[in-house]
Formats: sequence, C-alpha cells, structure tokens
Amino acid sequence: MDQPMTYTLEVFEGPLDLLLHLIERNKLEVADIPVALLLEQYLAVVEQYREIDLDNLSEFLLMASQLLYIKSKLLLPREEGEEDPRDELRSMLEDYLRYRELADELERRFEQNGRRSFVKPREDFAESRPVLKPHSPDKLLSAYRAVFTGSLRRTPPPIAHFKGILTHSTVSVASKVFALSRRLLERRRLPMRQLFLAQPSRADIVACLMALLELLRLDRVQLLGEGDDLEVALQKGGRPA
Amino acid sequence: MTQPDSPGAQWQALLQDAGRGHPPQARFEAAVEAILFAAGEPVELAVLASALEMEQTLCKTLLDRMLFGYNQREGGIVMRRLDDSYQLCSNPAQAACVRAVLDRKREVSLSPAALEVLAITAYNQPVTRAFLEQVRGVDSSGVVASLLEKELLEERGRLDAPGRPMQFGTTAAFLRCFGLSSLEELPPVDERGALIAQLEFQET
Amino acid sequence: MTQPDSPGAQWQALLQDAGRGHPPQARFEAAVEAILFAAGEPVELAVLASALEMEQTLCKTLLDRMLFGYNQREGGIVMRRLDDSYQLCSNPAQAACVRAVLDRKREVSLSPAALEVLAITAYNQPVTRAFLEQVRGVDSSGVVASLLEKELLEERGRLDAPGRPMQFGTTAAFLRCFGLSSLEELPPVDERGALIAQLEFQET
Repeated sequence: MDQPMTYTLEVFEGPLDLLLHLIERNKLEVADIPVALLLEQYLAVVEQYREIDLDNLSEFLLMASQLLYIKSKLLLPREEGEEDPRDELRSMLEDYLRYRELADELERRFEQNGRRSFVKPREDFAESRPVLKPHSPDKLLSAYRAVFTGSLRRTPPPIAHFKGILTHSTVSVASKVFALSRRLLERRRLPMRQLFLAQPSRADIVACLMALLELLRLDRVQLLGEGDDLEVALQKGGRPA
Repeated sequence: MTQPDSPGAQWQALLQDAGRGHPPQARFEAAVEAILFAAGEPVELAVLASALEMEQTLCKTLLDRMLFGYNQREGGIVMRRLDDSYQLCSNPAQAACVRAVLDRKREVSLSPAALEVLAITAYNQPVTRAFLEQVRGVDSSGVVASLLEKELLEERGRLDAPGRPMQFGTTAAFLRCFGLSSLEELPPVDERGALIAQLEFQET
Repeated sequence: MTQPDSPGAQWQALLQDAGRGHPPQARFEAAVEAILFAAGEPVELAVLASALEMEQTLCKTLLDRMLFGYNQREGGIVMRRLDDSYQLCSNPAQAACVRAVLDRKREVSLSPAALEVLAITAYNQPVTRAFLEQVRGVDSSGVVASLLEKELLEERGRLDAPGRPMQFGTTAAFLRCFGLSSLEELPPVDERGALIAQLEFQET
C-alpha cells in the first residue's frame, strides 16, 4: 500500500497470464510464440515485479527458465520427426486461454445471478442434536476395498492430466540452466565437483549435467583446468541469455 | 376420495387435477414453500418427497409445475432447481434494494483467479490442486481454500494416485450463483476446438 | 404523474391507488419480500423506508396493507410485524413438514475417510492409529478423534508394544448406524486374494 510507485503495474495471475498479455500486446497469435522476443519482454516485466515482491515469484522464474530452454533448443538444428520445443508451451497457453474465456463467461453469468440474488440463513427451529444418517453395510465393504486395491468408483484420470507432472523433468533441466547461470553471475567460477555434490538427487545430477552441456554448446560457459580441478566459468562477455 | 386424510391419496388426486391453484396443489406449494424457506439451503427432491410422504416422481412433477408458476408471479422470492435440489433465493431484479439493507459481508465477490479455478473445475471435475496448478501455471491453493469456504467448491474424496491428493468439485451453490440448473447447462466446449464453440454460444 | 420515474412520486401514487395487485403495489411488495427474505431476521421500518427511498409514514401504510394480503394467501411463508420491525417466517401451519426436513438436515453423513477408518477397524479390530495410518497411507488421527466423538469407535486398552499405543474398536452405535446386529453380519471379506479375485470379476 505504501509502496512508492510512480506507475501502475498490471496484476498478473501467473506466468501464463503474463505471457498471454505479452502476446496480445504484441498483436501475436498464440500459435506463433516468437520465444526470443517474448523472453526479453517477459524478463523485463518479472524484473520490475521483483522489486515490489511479486507473489509466486518462483513460478514466474520457472517459466523464465522454460522459455530460456525453449529458446536454446530453437537455436539448434532440429532432427526430422523431432517435436517443436514450443509445442508444450503452446498447448498450455491454449488451454489456459480457453479457461480464461470460460471464466469471462462465468463472470457474466455471475453478475446476472450470484451477485444479484441472495439466499437466506436457515430458520431457527426446534434445536436437536445431530443424528447419524443410517448407512448400508455394503459401504463398509466398498470402503475397505478402496483402501486395499484402489477404488472402482474412482475412474483413473485421463493421461493428459499428468502431462505437467511427467514433463517436469524437462522443466527441471531448464531450471538448472537458469540456476547455474545465476550462480555463475554471482560467483563467476565454480568447481565442477561442487556443482554436482550439491545436487539432492540422481535426477538433479542428470538435469544439471544436461544444463551444463547445453550452456557449453551455446558458448555461455567454458571449462577451465583439468582432471579433478575442473572449473566452470562464465564465458567472457557472455550474458546468461 | 375414499380416504381423504391419507396423504398418499390426497397427493395422488393432484395429478388428475389439471387446474392450478386448486386447494391440493396450493397446499402442496405452501408446504414446499415453508420447507424451502425454513431450510434456506438447497433441499433434495428425495428429502422433500419423504417429508411430504409422497412418491418422488409425483413430487417432481408437482415441484416443476410449482417452479414455473412461482417464478411467473415476479415476487421478491424466486425458486430454483439445482440438479436434484430446490432452493428459494431473492429475485435478482430486486438486487438494488436488497443490497441497500444487507450486510456487505453477505455479498459474494469473485476474483479473476477464483473464476478461473471455477471454470477449470466445472469442466473437468473432480480435479486436484495439482491439476488446477498445472492449467493455471500458478499455485492455486489459496483460491481453492476461499472457494471451499464460500461453498462454491467441495471436497470429492481422494484420488487414487501417489500422495492420495484431495479432489474438488462444484456445489449446488455454484449452480445457483451462475444461474444454472445443472452442469449440462454450462456453455458447451469441445476438446480443442473449444474456443469456436464458445464464440458461437456467445453470439446466440 | 409528472415525474413517473422518481421513486417518491411513484410510491405516492400508491396511496391514492386503492386497488390491490396494481403494478406499483406489486412492485413495492416484491421489493419488501426480497429484502425480508434475504435478511432472514426482523428489519426495521426505518431501514426498509430508506432502502426503498420513501417516507416512513407512507412505507408503513404500504407495509401494513401488504401484511394483510400476504398472510391471507395462506402460503408457506407468513409476514410478521414486531414493534417497528417486519419479518418473514415459515407458516406455523406447516411446522410438521418443516420439522421433518430440518431434523433430517441435521443428520450427519460419514466422510469417505471416516468410512475407510471404520471399515479397516471393523474388519481388523482392535487396531492402533499406526495400523490405520499404514493401511490408508495418510495420517488418520483427526478422523479417529471425530469417530470417537461420534461414539462409532471406542478405546480398547493399550497394545503391549513399544510406546504402548492405544487400540480402537467399533461400538454398538456403529452396529446401529450400519443396521447390523453383530459384527458377524459384516459383508464377508475373505483373504486378500479372494477380494482381489472378486474385484477382477467385477471389472470385466
């Protein structure tokens, strides 16, 4: 409230909201996604927000690293049959846009109904203690089965629902690119051993290695020294994208 | 009527009785109005039928007949059907003067985030927090908590997946707030070509 | 009427207008009905008059006229004047069926979690919290506490093991709630294998 602001910042619900905002502002189509252009503007906005303590900052940063990753993938020649690295982001944006439009429709309905119609609290009537509803004993059996074997009533969710969970490994490579770049910006040089020893899990180590290789190929970092004393250093004049 | 005092025979006579406003239909409507008024919240058809000691199919026929007439009188109270439940609410046409009297706290307001979560849930229920987060790209647990408190969302048991996450669905209050009698009345959406369907819906 | 849109002039016309059911009186009554309904409690004349933007004396005249007509229709809702306040209540003539519903509304249902804990306990009693937690894969102490409070579970002494954990079993109230006369009447579950075979059968 007492934030000394000379300009008004728009409030973004999240990284997808911000991306859609940028796409609209640049009069682009969701299908295009010129990642390089968006990344630059995206980072500029996030940087602005960082000063005023943005909620969900980590999610905004995660998206930044994902954009960074896509950008780096786009610079490489794509093998035949290989997916466009933008596909996943594109479908996320499309899904989100769809629900946002549905939300607008709901809002319109809410203005006409929920906001204008009121319900009444329950009338005070003869007080009595809560009573337990009678239940069929079969409910016990099905509850018991549900515990041991997985319920029959609950149908498994479509695979699509797990899309995000399953692709998190991809995201984590990108986040490693981002994390590594940031650490190097602060420290300039890091012993390679230390880099891997700090990783909590095997998946992290793999992701970290892939991130390192990615940065090496993009000529962002270089390796100095040899053997056990190998060090990772920021390439001279290199900016972490 | 051989047993004029038996509720069953009495109500049964209503079906034959085509004329509205005759004593039996009026008596039925008075009873339903009293029940719905006192309850405040939505009351299920099954509960109404059992309280009135009548068959559900008959009860439903009479309720739907009542629904139509009740709302046609354009009074201060309207009757709504929400799935298998019925509820009375104040007439939206009177919103201005009701607001002038009502405590501000009773007014529900919904943020864009809340509307997004409701839209995603309505079309995919039951959904987990992780699913909402996946679609929106941000943590949504605060929004979910506030929608649970507003009784627009409810818990729907745990998903059979690692961590057994809680699943959420929309409530009868959700239907009422958005002027729907059932989820089938939601604007139609296809899988991918969704937006087109949506636009067509708005145009008509 | 020189200013047909001014509320004052509009309402004023009502006083001259002796006939009931004319649009202005009907509009007044709809507004009042909506306000009293949404409020649920007595609303003072002064509050009503100010919400409707009219003079108190005029408002009172119209309210009292409405009071008479509203209660004559013998619906499910009646209107009451209490000192300087007005309130809608359910018609006492409908008390029997209102009570039938409201009492029923106080019936508590069991959550899926509670059913799971009851089922595991019923088939394995006495059980410890740790056992329940291990089988369900989630902390169950809140559920156990609420089932103890509902008297569906009871303590059954401590287990002779490290930590001496409390053990729990089902109660007579549990049997009543599930319509059983003894635990032997529980739906049979043989061994694990039998249960799984049964499930596979159901799935095909």
